[in-house]
Amino acid sequence: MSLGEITEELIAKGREAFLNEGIEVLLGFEKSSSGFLKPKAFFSPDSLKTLCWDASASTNLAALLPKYRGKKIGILAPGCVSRSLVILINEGQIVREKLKVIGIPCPGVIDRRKLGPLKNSHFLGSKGEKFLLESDNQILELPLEEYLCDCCLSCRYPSPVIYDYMIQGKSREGATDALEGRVKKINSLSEIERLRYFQDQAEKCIRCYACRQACPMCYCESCFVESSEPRWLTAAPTIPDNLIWLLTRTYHLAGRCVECGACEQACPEGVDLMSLLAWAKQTVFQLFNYTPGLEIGEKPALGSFSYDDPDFFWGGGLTEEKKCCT
Amino acid sequence: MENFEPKIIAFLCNWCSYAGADLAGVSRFQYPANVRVIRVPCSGRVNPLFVLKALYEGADGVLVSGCHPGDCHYQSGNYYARRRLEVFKKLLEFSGISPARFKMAWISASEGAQFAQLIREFTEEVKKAGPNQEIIREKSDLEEFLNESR
Amino acid sequence: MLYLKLTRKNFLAALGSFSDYQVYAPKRTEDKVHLKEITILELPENLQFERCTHSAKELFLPPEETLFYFKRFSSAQKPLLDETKRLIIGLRPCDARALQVLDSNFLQGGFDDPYYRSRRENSLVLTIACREFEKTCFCDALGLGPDLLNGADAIIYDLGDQVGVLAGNTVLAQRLQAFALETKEVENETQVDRGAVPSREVELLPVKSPEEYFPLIFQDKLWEEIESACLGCGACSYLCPTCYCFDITDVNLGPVGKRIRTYDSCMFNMYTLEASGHNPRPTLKERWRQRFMHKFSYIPYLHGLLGCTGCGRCLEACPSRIDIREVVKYVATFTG
Amino acid sequence: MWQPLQDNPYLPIPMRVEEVKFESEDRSLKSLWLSFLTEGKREEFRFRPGQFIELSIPGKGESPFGIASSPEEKLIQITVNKAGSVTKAIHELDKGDIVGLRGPLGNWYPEEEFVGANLFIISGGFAFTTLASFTKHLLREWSDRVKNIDLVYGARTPGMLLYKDLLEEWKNNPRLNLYLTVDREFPGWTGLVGFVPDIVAKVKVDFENTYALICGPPIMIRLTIPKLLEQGIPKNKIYTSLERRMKCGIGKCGRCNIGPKYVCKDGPVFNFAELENLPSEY
Repeated sequence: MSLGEITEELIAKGREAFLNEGIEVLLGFEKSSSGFLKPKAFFSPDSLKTLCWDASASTNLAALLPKYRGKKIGILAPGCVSRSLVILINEGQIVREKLKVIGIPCPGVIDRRKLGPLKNSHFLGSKGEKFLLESDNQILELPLEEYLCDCCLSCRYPSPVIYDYMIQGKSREGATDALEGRVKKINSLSEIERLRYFQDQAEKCIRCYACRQACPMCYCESCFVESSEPRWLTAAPTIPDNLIWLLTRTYHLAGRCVECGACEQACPEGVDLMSLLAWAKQTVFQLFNYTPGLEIGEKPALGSFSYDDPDFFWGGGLTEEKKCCT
Repeated sequence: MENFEPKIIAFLCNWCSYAGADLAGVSRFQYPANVRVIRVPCSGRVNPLFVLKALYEGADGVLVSGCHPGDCHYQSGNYYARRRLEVFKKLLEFSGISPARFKMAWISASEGAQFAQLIREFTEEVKKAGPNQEIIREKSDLEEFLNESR
Repeated sequence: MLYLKLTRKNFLAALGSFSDYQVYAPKRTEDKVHLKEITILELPENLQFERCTHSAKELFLPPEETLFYFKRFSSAQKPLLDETKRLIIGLRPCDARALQVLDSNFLQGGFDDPYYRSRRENSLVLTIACREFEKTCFCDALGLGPDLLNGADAIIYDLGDQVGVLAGNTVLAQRLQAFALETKEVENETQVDRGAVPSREVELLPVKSPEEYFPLIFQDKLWEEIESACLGCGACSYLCPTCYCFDITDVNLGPVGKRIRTYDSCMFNMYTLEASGHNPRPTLKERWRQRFMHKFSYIPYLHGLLGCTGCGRCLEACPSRIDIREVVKYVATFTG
Repeated sequence: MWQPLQDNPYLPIPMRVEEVKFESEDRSLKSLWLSFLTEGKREEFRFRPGQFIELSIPGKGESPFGIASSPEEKLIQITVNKAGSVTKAIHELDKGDIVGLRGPLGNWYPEEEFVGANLFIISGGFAFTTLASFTKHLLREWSDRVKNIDLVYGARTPGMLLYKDLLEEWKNNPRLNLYLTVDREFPGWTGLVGFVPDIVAKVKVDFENTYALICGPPIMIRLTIPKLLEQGIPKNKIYTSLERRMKCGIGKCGRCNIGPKYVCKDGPVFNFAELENLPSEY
């Protein structure tokens, strides 16, 4: 299916959601001035003219849901967004009935970081396995696969897990271990090298909280970083402060992160956020055999327990030798 | 380094581990004096931020101890703690913070001897790991001012 | 203003006489360009510098600044002014323009900010006229130019073997004069040899007068429409060269502590949230109105200069790819 | 227009807490009386009713408070509602404690404008602080320069009324018509009963050439304004004092602006003709 056809179908489904299902707002994308897609809330069926979707849609639209709390909402959802929605439903943030999901089979989205200096050029659209950029009056045809986010390369659920409408098309196949590779690489470092690596990441961070705002799971009305009683860390972006931010963020997202990669795309400073999150995902899976966002009704991994969870506590069930999972 | 006496913060649950520590004292079991105890209602109450904050403020090691599985005063608090702190401990390891700095344990109210043993072991481990330089806050300017203003 | 022509060699030699200054210049590390302390000898012969990823405000309003140290429960306190002499070279005219906006906030309006003043007065800012436009910058569309002196002490023009220096700062001019081939007193940039100034066909942005924007305050639909893409992060404000809003907090160590100021952003919920729970700017609608109006209406209204310099950093940083130029255009055509 | 107390407007002046007192029955409101540690500072500290200070608890932070004492009093009085971390720390203060003060900050009730006019002072709850300062000042220094003075002050319960001694004194002051009101009947309460806006509509006041000064919860202000407009008081003769989250207090940190006005230095006192043209961010 061509992009033009997808756009037509999207608009048709969006109209249907407005007219037949009575949604009050549709969360979708439109072209930004640079041709890359930007998120947009559509408030009427007539406004849908600019609605579109392509491989430059790097925002997880579920992050915009809290803005429209209480409203009946339509939302475009590739696999990762649909999984975010499942978690938000499970955590009581939204009600399934007030949600109309337009599912999109996802071929993956382009990584701003991999574009390097090209990220400021003009995005003309995708064309099969390639996408087009205009830079210095030249049109570049680049292979999509080389520029996809690591998250998309490693994605095992590119098709929506919940939806009310489904757009025809094919999802990306053949998940690689791009993300796992990043974790592996860090794991192969020595302890001090790992520390240096994350301190370097912390040094880049300016604490603009773009990662937090871009994340659908970070819906707390007030975040621990802003608490004044107690004050967990100072407002100054020093390395230890930023490290606390990065680690606690990772911990709060362990067993909840769907690896959409929106935080990494949002970060203006190029902090390696996904290595931490991918590590958390792997760890939660290894310890508790849990993958977040696949089933409505499920409890979050760290919001539940099992009597036979592995026990590494001093004086506990497992001895050193039995520590099989590490 | 030879004379390094680590600062250790221990979050002990009110119902078992705190009583266990108390028993260790009453029974006159010897253990190093490096531990400062903070009593918490339950090991499930321990937010990993407590651990990070303790390290950030200058602790060299942090211990969390609660009732053995099955013995929680609140039925299941320690089961939650077991899951969460396990992930958190591994996160510290992954990020390059010495794993010796964070320990989790089960100590019942009757395990005074075990508590003393645990503290001896943990203190030794933290000593080996050396002073916390991983995630401690920068405070040399404040220390300088503190000395000046004395 | 004084305009001087120097050979490159002499120019660098002249800079060498600022030996009591710390020298800062843009330096690339990996994919970022930051202002770093260097020695005069490290300056590139061709005086070409990349545009800084972060804006120059970092040296004047640092991300963390200690206002004073205090002893708790006592009256003892010790203020701290940064009086380091800095020679900052390689900034762009838009950076210098931003300094004028910061000046208007920190050095005008009834109160003086001693911390900012100290940093500003102890710094010499030498900008380089841009040789080409960046992909995202648009100073020309705001009626500004890539060859203007703005708030810099001097701007350097590339004249091949020579450099042209337009100096607004008399002390600096005097120092350079001894090394100059020729010197003349001028009124403005148009009277001097500026080398190859980049130019392009550009449509001026429809920026209105400050007062014309006022009635739009009450157009809720306009701001709702604009904010719909916004995630509410602070990337634009933190990277903006003219966003100066700050937070003041205390950091303690036992009986002593320090009061620090750090960046803050009007896009955050906490920014205006009161202890009672009341928030006068409860949603992104009000926050966007504030951000836009502050830059394009309130600052021009109060200080007579636009709050946007056209540096384009927010365009690059915005996770939602909001283009402030598009917002300006949208606001201009909004009819309710 | 503003005279900073010293070269560095961020540095608080040390103050000693001379007296503390709970003002309300629920102990949520506490008054502090402060004196200057440094000789001669009180004389330099010249303020007018309506201005505010930033009270600094080193280690906790700063918060803005309207000055409740009148300029003629030696001690500086503020009344603090326990709401956040700084106000909580202020409530814990006792006689002899050292705190910091920055100010006086902001503008004031434009008393020169009121010469020869009637004054109608309206307040509710703990927003009475700067109006109490103004009224004290008025009775002491200005009473021969204005005509009638009417004051309506209300609270939820009799126990929540601020400055009970002062109110008692004013009851017997012939220069002032005092109308105290509480939301509903209470045993032993002999004053008026009803919400402030209703009392404002009922009291017999000469609305000819009258200025209204009104401070209170937003809902009270919203309901009272129409009653004043009905009586023919123009918007530019109705003054109020606004509150916003503040940090620097000197118009630098950015957060307290309402349109091009900063509450901290162009305010906190505004009239409703001014506010009409500003976004309703308060």
